[in-house]
Amino acid sequence: MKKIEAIIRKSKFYNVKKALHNIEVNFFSYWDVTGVGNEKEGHVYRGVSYSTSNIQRRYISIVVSDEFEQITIDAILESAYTGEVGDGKIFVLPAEEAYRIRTKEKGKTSLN
Amino acid sequence: MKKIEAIIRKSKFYNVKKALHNIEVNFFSYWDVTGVGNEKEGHVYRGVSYSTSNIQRRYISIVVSDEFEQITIDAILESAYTGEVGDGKIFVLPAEEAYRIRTKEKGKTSLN
Amino acid sequence: MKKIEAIIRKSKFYNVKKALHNIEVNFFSYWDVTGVGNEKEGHVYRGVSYSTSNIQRRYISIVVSDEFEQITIDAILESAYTGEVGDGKIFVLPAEEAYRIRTKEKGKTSLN
Amino acid sequence: MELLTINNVWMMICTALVFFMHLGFSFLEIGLTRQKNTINILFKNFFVITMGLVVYCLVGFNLMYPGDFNLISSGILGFAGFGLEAPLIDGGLDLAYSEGYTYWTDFLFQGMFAATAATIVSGAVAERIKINSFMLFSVLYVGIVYPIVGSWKWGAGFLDSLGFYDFAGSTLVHSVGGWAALVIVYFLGARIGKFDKNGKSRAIPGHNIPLASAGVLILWLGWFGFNGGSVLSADPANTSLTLVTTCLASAAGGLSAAFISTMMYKKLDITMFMNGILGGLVGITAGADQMGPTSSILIGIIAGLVVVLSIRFIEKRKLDDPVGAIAVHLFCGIWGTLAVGIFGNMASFEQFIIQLSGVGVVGLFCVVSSVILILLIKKMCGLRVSEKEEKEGLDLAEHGMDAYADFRIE
Amino acid sequence: MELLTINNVWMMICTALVFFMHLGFSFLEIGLTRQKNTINILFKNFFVITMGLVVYCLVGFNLMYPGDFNLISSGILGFAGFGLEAPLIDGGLDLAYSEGYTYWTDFLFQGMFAATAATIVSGAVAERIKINSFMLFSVLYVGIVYPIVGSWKWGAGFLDSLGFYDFAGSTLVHSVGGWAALVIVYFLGARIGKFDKNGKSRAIPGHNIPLASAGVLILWLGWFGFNGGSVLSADPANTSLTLVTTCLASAAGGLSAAFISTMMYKKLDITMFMNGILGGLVGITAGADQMGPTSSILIGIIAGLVVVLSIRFIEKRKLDDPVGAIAVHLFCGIWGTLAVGIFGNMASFEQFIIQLSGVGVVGLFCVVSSVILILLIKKMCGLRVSEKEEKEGLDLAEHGMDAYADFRIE
Amino acid sequence: MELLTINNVWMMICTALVFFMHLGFSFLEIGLTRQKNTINILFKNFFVITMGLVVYCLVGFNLMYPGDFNLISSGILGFAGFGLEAPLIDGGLDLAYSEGYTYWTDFLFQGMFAATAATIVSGAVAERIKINSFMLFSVLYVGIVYPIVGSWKWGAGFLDSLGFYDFAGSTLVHSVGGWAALVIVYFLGARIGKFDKNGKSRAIPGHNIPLASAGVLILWLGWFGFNGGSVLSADPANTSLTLVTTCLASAAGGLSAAFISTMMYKKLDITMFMNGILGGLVGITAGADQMGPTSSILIGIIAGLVVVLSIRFIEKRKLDDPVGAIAVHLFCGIWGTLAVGIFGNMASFEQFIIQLSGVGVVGLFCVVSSVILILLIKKMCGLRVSEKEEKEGLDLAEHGMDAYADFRIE
Ligand SMILES: Nc1ncnc2c1ncn2[C@@H]1O[C@H](COP(=O)(O)OP(=O)(O)O)[C@@H](O)[C@H]1O
Ligand SMILES: Nc1ncnc2c1ncn2[C@@H]1O[C@H](COP(=O)(O)OP(=O)(O)O)[C@@H](O)[C@H]1O
Ligand SMILES: Nc1ncnc2c1ncn2[C@@H]1O[C@H](COP(=O)(O)OP(=O)(O)O)[C@@H](O)[C@H]1O
Repeated sequence: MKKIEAIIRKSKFYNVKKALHNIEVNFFSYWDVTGVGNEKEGHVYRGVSYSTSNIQRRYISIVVSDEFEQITIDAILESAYTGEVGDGKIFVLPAEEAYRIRTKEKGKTSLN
Repeated sequence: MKKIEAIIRKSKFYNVKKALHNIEVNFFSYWDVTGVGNEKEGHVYRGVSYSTSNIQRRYISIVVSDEFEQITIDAILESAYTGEVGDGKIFVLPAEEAYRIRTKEKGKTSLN
Repeated sequence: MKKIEAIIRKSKFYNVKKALHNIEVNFFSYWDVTGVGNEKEGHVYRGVSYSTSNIQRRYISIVVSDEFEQITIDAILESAYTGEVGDGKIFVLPAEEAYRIRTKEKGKTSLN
Repeated sequence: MELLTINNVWMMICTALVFFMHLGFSFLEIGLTRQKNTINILFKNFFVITMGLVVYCLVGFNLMYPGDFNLISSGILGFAGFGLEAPLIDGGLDLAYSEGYTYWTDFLFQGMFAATAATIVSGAVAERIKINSFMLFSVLYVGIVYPIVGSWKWGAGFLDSLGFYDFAGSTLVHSVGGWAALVIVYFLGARIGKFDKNGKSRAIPGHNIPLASAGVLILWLGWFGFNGGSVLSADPANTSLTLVTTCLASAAGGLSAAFISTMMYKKLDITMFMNGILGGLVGITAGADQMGPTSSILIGIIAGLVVVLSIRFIEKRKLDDPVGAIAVHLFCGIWGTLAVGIFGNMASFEQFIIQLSGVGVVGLFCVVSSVILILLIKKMCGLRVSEKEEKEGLDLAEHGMDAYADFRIE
Repeated sequence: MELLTINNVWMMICTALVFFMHLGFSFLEIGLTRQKNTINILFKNFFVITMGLVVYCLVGFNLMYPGDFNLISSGILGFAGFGLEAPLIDGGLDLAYSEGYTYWTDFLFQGMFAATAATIVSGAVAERIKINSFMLFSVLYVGIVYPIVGSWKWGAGFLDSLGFYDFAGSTLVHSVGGWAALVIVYFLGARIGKFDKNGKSRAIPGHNIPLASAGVLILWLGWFGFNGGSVLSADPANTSLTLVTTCLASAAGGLSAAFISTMMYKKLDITMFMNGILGGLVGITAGADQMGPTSSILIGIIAGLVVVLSIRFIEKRKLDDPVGAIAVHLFCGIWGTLAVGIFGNMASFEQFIIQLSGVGVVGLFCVVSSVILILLIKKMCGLRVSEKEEKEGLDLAEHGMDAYADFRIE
Repeated sequence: MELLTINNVWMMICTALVFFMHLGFSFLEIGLTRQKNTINILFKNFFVITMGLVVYCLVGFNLMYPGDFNLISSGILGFAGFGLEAPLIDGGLDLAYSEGYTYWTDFLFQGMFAATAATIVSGAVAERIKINSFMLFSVLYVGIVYPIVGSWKWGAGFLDSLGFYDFAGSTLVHSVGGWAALVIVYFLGARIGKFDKNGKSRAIPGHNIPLASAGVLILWLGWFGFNGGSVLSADPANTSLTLVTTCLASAAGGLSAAFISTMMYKKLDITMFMNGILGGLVGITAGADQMGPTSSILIGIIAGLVVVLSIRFIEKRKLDDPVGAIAVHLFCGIWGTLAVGIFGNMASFEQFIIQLSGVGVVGLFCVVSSVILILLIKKMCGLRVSEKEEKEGLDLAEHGMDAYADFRIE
């Protein structure tokens, strides 16, 4: 089992969700984070203009079985892409076990 | 060491917290996420009624020593349960090390 | 590759960010969480005074290559420190792979 | 004619200000409750003001100002018929109706008051009542109970003959709302999690203190109309005195509650400051035209104390009132009514006893009618949402909507 | 002199209340849209009220009240010159200008109305229009189109001679704004994600319902001035009747829309409650001084129905109006104008036909001018932001600012 | 009698509107600051309005309107005794007190102004001042400094004899508040993180721009009363002219600041739009009854420029004013006072010099007294919270409460 974490542009979320849906990954959680990276955003506030690398992003967390790893990653790579600095990252972490609370079952079948 | 991530109903949080407290797991972090899964929620907005699988959930992250793994999982499985679709998931990830910032100690004793 | 997760005081975030910057770790994501731990905060609301161990904290997530692990941890240990209960924790998790969406490259070079 | 015109302008402005209090109540209530019940509270408030006006138009007004108490004489119950019937003369409105306002202004000003009484209940029962039951209750309360009580004094009924004094409604509006709040809160029970196993009260912080504070300032503004308009004309001496006593009592109430609670809890608790201001406003309402600056300040200071102590007292009794409506409207309403016998122009032991009787009679009637109504409604449709609905929030269960949703459809 | 003074006081208060409607519109619009476009909407609203007053001072007022229609006679087009020119007598303001208000009050009251028309557009085109294009359009609309239409009736032009009746502007203000909204929404296209591939409408929930609700109550308050001030004096019978009909229609509109939509969708939809209240207000506006309580309630009830159905109808046509401005201001504006021929003192088949013609003439003129203006502006600077900007939000793209940022710089 | 009644109605309404400005200030200040200090700001604002009224009742009013300057003659210092003493005749209020208002209205209107001066300070010192020190300072400032300055002009003191003109308080209210703000900001130092090591100013974005914008519109509404009421009667020509000049200057100020800042920073900065509107309002305040439409627009345009430049200037001096109070109230207050000598009926070189002297004298007195008070307070209880408290937020440290907490007890 793998945990796939993707940090993407908020404006690409809908796309990514559709792409995941197409490969039948309909199970994930997401939340909004602030990302620090290469991208800069121009701001102005009460006459001070400044640029910040703190940018709102969406964090998607999906736990998949090993055989779904690559196809999930590819789907995100494709759908979150704009080609401009700030498209985000995907990280893969090992996961040992998963449980579905409703049925108490564990293992692969509990993932969806 | 293990990192246990539980995605639960917000309405069950108080229960889960109490259950963790009972097994003396008084150390964790949580935040609110949107979950996509099997559960659907009926909504209506300005005359459009729709159902969405994007549901507010609470994300709990606990790092425990190996011997606490199962008892923590069991506590959550028990206390977050309603039996209806949408009860949530528990994921277990390996964790390599933990530090307490205040004392700079590392390892098991830094967990609580 | 390692995923370093630090749970720190919100009031120390600026310090930590500077410290990470100094060791050239300019890439991370963060969000606000509620932490349950040893620290207690005194509150009062409509005549009920109470103390809670649910405290607002900032969660920082950084994926680094192995050689950066220790230096990153040390930087956070130093910069997030006040010596009082509630300074927070650092956890280290193994990470298997990282991708940069913009270039689709993977591995170490995709981290920054 | 000029005088009527100017009086009527003042009364219309006061009507607008009392109307605006409904925004104040909304902000206060949603600010002091949890996010997951926000839509529900707003919906109730919208319902109360819209239904209140329509029902008061259809029955309330003519029950409250029946003229000759044709149903039960001696000033107890009368009804002048359904709907509004403007007095006409030569095809136009008869302006001799009153020196202070026209028939239409009279109705609208009174209608805004009526809706207020029901809104007071709304805050106290928030976060757990079934919305249908609440709506049913408020229709009946605004349509029947409130106007009957009102007729006893403002409709020239028996309380008026007795010499009972209630300038702008410490008892007739605020306590009437407060008693109903108390009864329903009792039958409804506390929100889940409000009291621990040992019965100790726990804080359930509201989700938007800025809006709650705005609500308080808007209510204060509304009170310019609530009390200022209760002069029922623009008489310069009376109206301006009334505004001064109102503002000073409000200010003193806030300062006193803030001071006392800071002494007690060592933190500067803004929610007590807020309730103290409101307590001062309710407290001065019964005698706003009978006091001078000093007595208003004293009334306010005591109202601040009353609020702080009664909030405590109420919670000790395991009654759960999320916004403090009972403390503010019922307890300070009683205090204000009694204060007319203690301070100001009318102060006398005799008057005090009359005031006390008025409080008692109104209280009894409101409690009894509320109990009857609420038990009936409980039987018919139940009072309280299910545990699941309460935990998930009423917004989702009853409205299928989030108060602060954003871009959730994707 | 006393009468002028009191009339003028009333008119100034009404002016202040109409001004305050701009806060109502702001809250309503930002509440019903997404967080990422909040600053943009606020900026537009600030622009509309500030620009509106200045432009109306420079050209609008004298185009709307030209006196003798010196450009195209028969009451079609006139212009009394740039800027304001107060009538003087002995070096002081000539108070004989009108019994009901001074020259200055007249200008300011009318100026607030003018800005309102442009604000109506702002909500409908939110979340995707280029701000420069919007600003350009509103300057021209407030400066030229609105005052020309206004002159036809309120400036004593040909619609007035025809016997067309529009007390406070169901047509002259609300429909004028609504037609422009309709045209621009048509040319602009829907927000990304509003309709799926099959053309089915999808919900894009707004981000702050509490503020949206507050907006509705503030607008209702503002309508005390909008309709109450349209009496153009403080005449006690007329002003107070107007307030009563306004409030009853509003209440009935809200209740009816809430009831109907609850029947249709099984959930208590507060956004429909809100739109129903506004629909009732717009609906009564044309005949607020001609109705009694019963007809106002009926007009409100029907307006509530009109709102619910027209929101549906509009979305079926794939027109995307995030706040329901077209349903509320255009459809209920038309309904209200026609209602003058159906209910109340003026009801007659003849009047109905006149009202219908008025609706038609104004509609035609507004649509044609809006189309011309919008095509011109499209050519000059484009209408719609880029897809990227829309997705990331206009706040970032055009303003470089977050509505709820906090401590982001460190 | 009719005339007094109507004048008094107008003055009471204006009083209510000035009161309402306190909500405007609250919204503006919390909107432009960080979430962690929200409760603190609200608490300060509640304190200022409640304490302000009580203190002004106890000492301020009789210090500001002492009658015969019994302490230091030549119109410098007088005191008519503690508390309020209404003039009576035959046991009732003596209505001959003034043609424009009763004694009570006079007090309340002036009391609302007094509280305003302290509120101006509150915004500038936000996010780092010790609340006790702030409260102490405002008691003394509202109770002593403000009324003494006021007595020089409005209490018929020496500035009045000199021919100094300040219609509604560009200097007497706004600059008086602004000077104190400047002094305390200087002694307090900047918020942590406001300036980087090189002294470059950094943005610390506020957490709720929608509320800040609402604050601006509410303040604008309040100014209808602030300036309109300063006519001290309902005189139709003067009041209505005043409202027109007020609104035009406000509109022009907003447009000009928005335009200039957009030119300078290439983004449509709504915070500058907001400050420009407020700058225009402060700028017109000194001469609102002396200007025509064109001069008001010009005064507004220049005020917009003053705001944009002075915000910059202030930050360059490393003074940290989170809400722009110094730029708006002090700089535009000075500009407005001088403008009386430049534009409108009173324009003359001589008048300009008198205005300049007035600005100087008042400035000197305010700065000196503020410095004395603040150094005293610093000695007694310190000025600034600890670094830890500032970083964690004043809400936690001083109030133990979160502004937007929700269900945190579990
Ligand atoms: N090593 C990392 N650990 C955690 N988050 C990261 C890391 N690197 C990048 N991110 C996240 O990814 C986002 C996009 O990365 P950025 O460097 O700006 O763009 P790009 O990947 O196109 O160079 C950042 O804002 C941050 O949230
Ligand atoms: N594979 C997964 N990865 C991440 N989060 C998941 C995953 N599967 C489920 N979740 C989370 O768990 C929540 C509950 O799951 P759901 O499928 O709706 O209910 P059930 O587990 O009862 O079938 C989802 O809303 C989502 O937040
Ligand atoms: N085992 C854990 N798993 C996840 N989060 C933890 C764990 N232990 C502590 N934390 C987080 O760290 C924060 C600080 O820890 P706390 O115990 O209060 O202070 P200290 O580390 O100084 O004893 C907590 O509020 C919580 O968010």
